[in-house]
Amino acid sequence: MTAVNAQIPTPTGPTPARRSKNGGGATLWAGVVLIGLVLLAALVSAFWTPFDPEGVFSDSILLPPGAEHLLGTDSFGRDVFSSILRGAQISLLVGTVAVGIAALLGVPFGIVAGMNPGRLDQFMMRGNDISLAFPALLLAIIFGAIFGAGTVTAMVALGIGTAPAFALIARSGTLQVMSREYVQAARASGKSGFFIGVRHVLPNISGMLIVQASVSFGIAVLAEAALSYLGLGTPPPTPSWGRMLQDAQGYLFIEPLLIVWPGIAIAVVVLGFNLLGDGLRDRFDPKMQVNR
Amino acid sequence: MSTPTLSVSDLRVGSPFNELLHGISFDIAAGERVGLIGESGSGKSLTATSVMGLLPETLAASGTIRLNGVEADLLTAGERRLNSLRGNTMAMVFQEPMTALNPLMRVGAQVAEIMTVHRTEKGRRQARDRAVELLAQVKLPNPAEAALAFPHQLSGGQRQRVMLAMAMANDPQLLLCDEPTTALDVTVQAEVLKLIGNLVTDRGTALLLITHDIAVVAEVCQRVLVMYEGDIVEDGPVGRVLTAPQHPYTQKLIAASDLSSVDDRGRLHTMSMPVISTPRAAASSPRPVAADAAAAPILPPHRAAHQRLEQGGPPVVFNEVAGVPAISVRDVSRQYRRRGGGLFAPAPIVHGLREVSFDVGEGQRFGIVGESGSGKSTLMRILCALDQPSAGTVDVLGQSIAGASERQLRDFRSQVQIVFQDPMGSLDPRMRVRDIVAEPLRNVSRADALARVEAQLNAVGLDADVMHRHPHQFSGGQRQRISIARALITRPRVLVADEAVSALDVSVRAQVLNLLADLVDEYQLTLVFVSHDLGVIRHLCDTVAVISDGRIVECGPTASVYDRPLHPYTRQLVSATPSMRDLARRAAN
Amino acid sequence: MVFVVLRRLGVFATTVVVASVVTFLMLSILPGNAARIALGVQASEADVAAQATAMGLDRPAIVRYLDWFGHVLIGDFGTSTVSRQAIGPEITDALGITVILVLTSVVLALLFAIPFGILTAVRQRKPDGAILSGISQIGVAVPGFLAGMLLVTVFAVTLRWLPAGGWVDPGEDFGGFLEHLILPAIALGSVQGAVLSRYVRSSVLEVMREDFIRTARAKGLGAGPALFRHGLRNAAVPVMTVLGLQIATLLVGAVVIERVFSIPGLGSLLLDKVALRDLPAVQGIVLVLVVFVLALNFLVDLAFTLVDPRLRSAA
Amino acid sequence: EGEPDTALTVGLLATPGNLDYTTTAGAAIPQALLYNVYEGLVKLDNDGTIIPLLAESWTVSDDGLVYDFLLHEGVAFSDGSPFTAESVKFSLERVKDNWTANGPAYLDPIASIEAVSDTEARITLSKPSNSWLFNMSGPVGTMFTESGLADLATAPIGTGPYTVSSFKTGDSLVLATNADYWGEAPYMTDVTLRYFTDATAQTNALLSGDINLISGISQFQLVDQFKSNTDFQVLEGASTGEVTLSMNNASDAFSDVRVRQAVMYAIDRQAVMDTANSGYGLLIGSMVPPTDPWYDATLADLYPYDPDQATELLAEAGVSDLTVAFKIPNLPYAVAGAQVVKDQLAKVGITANVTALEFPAVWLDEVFSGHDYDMSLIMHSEPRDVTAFAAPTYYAGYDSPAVMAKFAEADAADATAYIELMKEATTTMAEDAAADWLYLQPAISLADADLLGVPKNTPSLALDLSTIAR
Ligand SMILES: Nc1ncnc2c1ncn2[C@@H]1O[C@H](COP(=O)(O)OP(=O)(O)OP(=O)(O)O)[C@@H](O)[C@H]1O
Ligand SMILES: Nc1ncnc2c1ncn2[C@@H]1O[C@H](COP(=O)(O)OP(=O)(O)OP(=O)(O)O)[C@@H](O)[C@H]1O
Ligand SMILES: [Mg+2]
Ligand SMILES: [Mg+2]
Repeated sequence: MTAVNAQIPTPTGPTPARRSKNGGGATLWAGVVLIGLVLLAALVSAFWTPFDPEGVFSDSILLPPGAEHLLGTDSFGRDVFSSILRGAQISLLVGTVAVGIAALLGVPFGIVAGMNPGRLDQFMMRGNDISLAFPALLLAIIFGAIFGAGTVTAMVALGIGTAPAFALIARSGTLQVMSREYVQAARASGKSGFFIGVRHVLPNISGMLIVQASVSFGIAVLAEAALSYLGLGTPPPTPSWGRMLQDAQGYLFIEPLLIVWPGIAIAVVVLGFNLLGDGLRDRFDPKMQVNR
Repeated sequence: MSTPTLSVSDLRVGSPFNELLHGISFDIAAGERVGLIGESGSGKSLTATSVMGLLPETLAASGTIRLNGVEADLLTAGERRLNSLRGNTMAMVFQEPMTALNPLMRVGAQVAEIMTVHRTEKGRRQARDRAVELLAQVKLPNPAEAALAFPHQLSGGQRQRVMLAMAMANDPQLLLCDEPTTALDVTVQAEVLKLIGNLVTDRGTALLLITHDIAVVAEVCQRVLVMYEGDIVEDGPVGRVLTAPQHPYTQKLIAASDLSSVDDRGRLHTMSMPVISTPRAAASSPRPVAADAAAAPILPPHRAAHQRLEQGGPPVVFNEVAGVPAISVRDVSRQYRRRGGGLFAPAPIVHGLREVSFDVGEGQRFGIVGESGSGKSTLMRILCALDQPSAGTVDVLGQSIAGASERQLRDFRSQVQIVFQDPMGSLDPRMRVRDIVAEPLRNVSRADALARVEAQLNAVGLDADVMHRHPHQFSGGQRQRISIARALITRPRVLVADEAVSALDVSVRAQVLNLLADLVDEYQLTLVFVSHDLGVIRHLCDTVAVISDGRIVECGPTASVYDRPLHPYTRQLVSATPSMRDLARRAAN
Repeated sequence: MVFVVLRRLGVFATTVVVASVVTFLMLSILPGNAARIALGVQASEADVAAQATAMGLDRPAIVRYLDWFGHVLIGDFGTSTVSRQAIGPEITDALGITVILVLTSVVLALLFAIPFGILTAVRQRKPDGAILSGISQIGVAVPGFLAGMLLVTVFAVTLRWLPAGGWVDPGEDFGGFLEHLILPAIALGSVQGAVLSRYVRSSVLEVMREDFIRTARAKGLGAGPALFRHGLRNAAVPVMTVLGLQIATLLVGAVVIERVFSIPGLGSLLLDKVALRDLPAVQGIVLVLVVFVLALNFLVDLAFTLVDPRLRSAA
Repeated sequence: EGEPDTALTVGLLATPGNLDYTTTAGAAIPQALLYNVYEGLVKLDNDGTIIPLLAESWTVSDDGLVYDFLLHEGVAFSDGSPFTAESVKFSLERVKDNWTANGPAYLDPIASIEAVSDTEARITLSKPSNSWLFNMSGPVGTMFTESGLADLATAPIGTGPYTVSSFKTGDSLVLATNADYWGEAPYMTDVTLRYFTDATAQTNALLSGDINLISGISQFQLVDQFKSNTDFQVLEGASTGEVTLSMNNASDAFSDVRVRQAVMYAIDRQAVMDTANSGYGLLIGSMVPPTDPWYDATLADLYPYDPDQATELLAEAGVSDLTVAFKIPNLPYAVAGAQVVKDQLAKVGITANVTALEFPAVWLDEVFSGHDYDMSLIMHSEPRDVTAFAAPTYYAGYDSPAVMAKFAEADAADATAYIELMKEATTTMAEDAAADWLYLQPAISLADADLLGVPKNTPSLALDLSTIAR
């Protein structure tokens, strides 16, 4: 199993100097614009939506798109546009928290392993192998049964499930940084392992971590949608795009547009983060790849 | 005069942002061996790739490139036409033997491919047989076996021979070599160069040899082109250019290359041309450290005996110093267990060092020279307590450091500092210069630290205003100055340098060497200088140890070792590093 | 040599044991009472308690673990508290279905991703390359179950060309098997294909920058032949890693598609068994999944060694 | 078109975990096996009337204690063993000790069973019971043979028209005709019950021709597309599933009847049904479906939608800012209904904190067994489950000795008094607002247009396949 981990495609030079001048420009900006849109929707919906996305309006059920309801209404009479806006919050929340947990768990783990070659590294990587064998969806199913399904459970499961990937990336980056002479210089100056980890390793692997984070973000959003489909995601009435898709499924022949809007919303946010990831990758290091 | 094999006229290459080659023109006659020298970034590789038609897509070329017997202009010829010429009428050998071969394909097949592509051999079989023949011609031992090897199973020199075999397979009219030997050890380099020379002479091939090393040109070429910032500034026979360079750039280049010629202060000649654009400081030579710094270098406190290790003989303690030496190494061995080892095999054991014993006296300038993989860096890491020996003892400044804990080493850390080989690697790209230089300081207030950093940067010839910049905003020479500043800020007594100048251009190399020499004098440092380049060592060190395969095989006063090498390995090394004067003499013949 | 093989097997075995403990511990805190689920709402609390004892639910955790894992080691996954049948065959049946589905979809994905990824890499700077690359980006962004739903709507419900779901054993009726396989495999494969094509693309792009490709060009090989003869095998290495990981995550990840198409695969079985708190079955499924993934890693490892002589000769 | 098409594939939602309903609860196993594979002495017809099955006829003594069943002759189990009065004695006596699920207590009234002759069985009750014979039409009344008990979980042996030919849990159950069936052979000879987890997948399968019949669709928004499609028929009937907004009568929040009544007034049941159930269903107002003789249609209007009245009642009860833990099972109808209920409760100032608990595991644990909830929403699909609901130990916590007494009295009374007393008891429960019975889930079947005899109602747990033809 060692070789698998060692062979996870890894960046070759985590230095900003490798930054190409206009690398990833268009891609990067396309990603930023898409994510900006979603972020805007999330922010605006925190203060204002055209209609209450969580109420029930028995007198306006399943209206087609029109002047009043831009995207129509759903089976509870809820304004779909409002739900889409508010759903951005859940998407971003799930992505942020899941990626945050994954990074918080995985990155220090990977750095510590990478900085201590030999037994400790071997031991930690075996541990990582084991957690890698529990994919996020499996954890989500089990955690859902243990703690009850919901947004928090989904986020935690996705976070823990993604952590091993972060650990692998962080470790391989750390191995490279550790072979740099500036680390030797720091050691020769008597700097502690902690100092080297925080001051030298972390900043220098941050580029690839950011790329990984951005890709993982998209994956988390997709995974949340899948979990919602399985009934393990965000419970109603809080609008979540994944659940909107699942709900819309029953109305596919009555109101096919209902499935279109959340579908587009999910695609936009995932596309945004993937483009951002690609753009950042080109910018930080053209040779960089990230395991997904 | 007959038609030249290659005729380049008014070649311009531009990127969307700027022009990189400014209309260069030159011819190469059949059988002529031409060298192309110049600094890094001057456009040498672009010239060669233009000829091959392998410029990156983002660059555009204009002008004409003609090849004898080809009616089309290579710059405008179609891809199909070019494919039929590449590898057949013209061939190229690249710099990096490590990456230029497909790692997943046997080398014999890679050589045979060039013949099957151009159908110069009847069939696969014949191509394979011919490949083995070619491998024999480039003097690979066991060519039949070597043909079945994968690239990683060959050494760098061997791989470069494979590249050469490939290039020569179809008896090209024109051979382009882009820095074919820079990644190789001096001794290997000499062999490969000789091979190139012989192959082209035998077949009457026209050769364009790109290098930044004048010695290489002098070794192989008849004529030399000197490039400077996208222009050819000088074109003439090697002998003439070496002895009487016309263009000021060439003059400085040649002066700086000559490590044996020093000025009245015992310092190397440096280039005063604004070779490096950004820095002011780097362009000026280091400021004199003291009024009387020009006096003769400090006499070594101890004159080493000239000793060698006898084959199979008992271990020798080299350069033994009476009293308390600054560094005392006894019977140090270091073995590595290679990582991984694959699925079903134990990790192989590599010997980095084998029973090495020597002393370095206080104030001595001790050079260590040897080929790649001989154990130099291992030794250096052990001296700095960055690595522990598998066996043996190491005492530095009276303290035993083998097996010492980081706490016990606290004092040692500020007493012994290191300078590494440059290319970005030794400076954290994410940190500002002030933080980099201040890093070794401990228990010093921020204000104090900044003041000391400023002073130290001044001492290495950098202005204080560089403090807030990041390393990537500096040239190689400047970066090395920053490394040196960092090493000296704790006022160490011992300075260890690992290949501190081998990544630098000749011009900058001279500056940095001068700076090091000055500072060693000023701070009265004990210097351990590791290099694969005997010339550099000879200039800087009073004593030199030659290391081969993990063992010191010879050690003694530099001049003595250089003039009367005792060990055959040293002899090989010395002869592979000719002085400028030798070169000029040889080229003139 | 033998020693090393043993050592590696030892590591593998230890990993499996640790994974089994993790699995057991995680599942032992599942809330819910299997006995109550079995007996339903009409049964009294006393009946439920008696049933729990009969099911062995009230033994100490360590005893339950040792009993379970001890039997697993001799190939006995125990008896389902729900179906009353041996769990082993239930798992292997479902695993077989999922593996067929996943492998088919991966093959489809590769059939699409390899040419597509290469094309988008080679045409990177051309407009068509950018458009194709955009398509694959969008493909990555579409949830798999949405693709499945749309496929069903078009090909099963509207056109009635193919069944909307279900599963037929290949041994029973091969034609029917293929009919039932095709839509879910496409649904699962299309998204994976889009993902893989991104990896193929970046891998090929990377390889195209390699020095040895330049060497090949200098030999007189055109850009295409140089890439095909020298690049692709090198590009395959990172793609294989991703593939291994993908197959691993798909074993569970396929559950969503299994649900859309009502396929009784391993993921579906897991969801059903979790819902019914059929602990022996759930433990067995999770352990099988985990071991399968670990073994897959091992195989990918081995595959690397075969593809890459550098690793081979290190051995 | 030569051969008549006698193959039928039915799409169902809940999969049986095994085939033994003597020890495994849930409606899935009886749905598949009862009346098809297994038979009892009596059965419920589609209108909810008790009719003879294995018993040709029966007589009841005047005191209502002795039942004499005359059994059909020449009946055999599918393993060949004969069905006789001994089988009746064996099967019913087995219930008390060996059944753990599906209500073994239903047979508690039996005092003794006697095989008078091969075709005559006499059952003596310890007290008269009206519900007993009804219950005999359900699973507990099933006739077994001793030789067929070997593998109840996978190989059921009964006297019914079908036998199980293969069973893959989570996927399908295939039935073949019982060649030696004593009665009229069913029209459909190859029946496959296919199990889905998702209603959409189920309707897609019907639309694409994979299946021929969906019995008991669970998501009613999927129904309309079939109404306009001439290839299919939509059959609407009554079920026994009362969708119940249960209030924990024993909790602080709802121990006051006025608060419960306030909830009754606060909820617009029609709106709940329209929104959460696409308008399908029947407003019932009590726990009685129209297929029960004591159904009272007027109860549906007992608590008209009147938020003002609700607010008033709450004020009267001195309750303000009421916050309740609304723990629902994570089932689609409950999740949908709870949103509407929550919204409507909010309008009278009651805050309902909705948590969807995993069903069955966690819901059973927390709400059903643990009584740890204020409010829930679940469908009670068992037939005639109102008496169970009234038990003080039941999760509803409704404690009315008067109602319990009335139920007991009804069970022992004669047929007419039985109905009257049942009506009284259930009316009291409605008045006490023991729970808010929101509506009766409709039994909607979707079928190929050419299918005949598809059972419309589901008065029992069984899905009787024997009447279906083409
Ligand atoms: N693809 C490219 N796009 C833009 N600029 C380039 C490209 N390739 C090379 N250059 C620039 O062209 C100039 C000449 O590069 P070239 O590689 O020919 O230098 P060189 O003389 O071979 O240097 P070295 O000795 O380091 O190999 C440099 O300034 C380099 O930065
Ligand atoms: N960390 C390590 N693990 C395994 N082997 C090592 C390690 N470091 C060095 N070696 C091996 O030890 C030997 C000596 O290496 P060392 O780096 O000291 O050589 P060097 O003389 O500095 O070479 P170079 O001039 O290339 O820097 C080499 O064979 C090398 O491969
Ligand atoms: Mg170059
Ligand atoms: Mg070295």
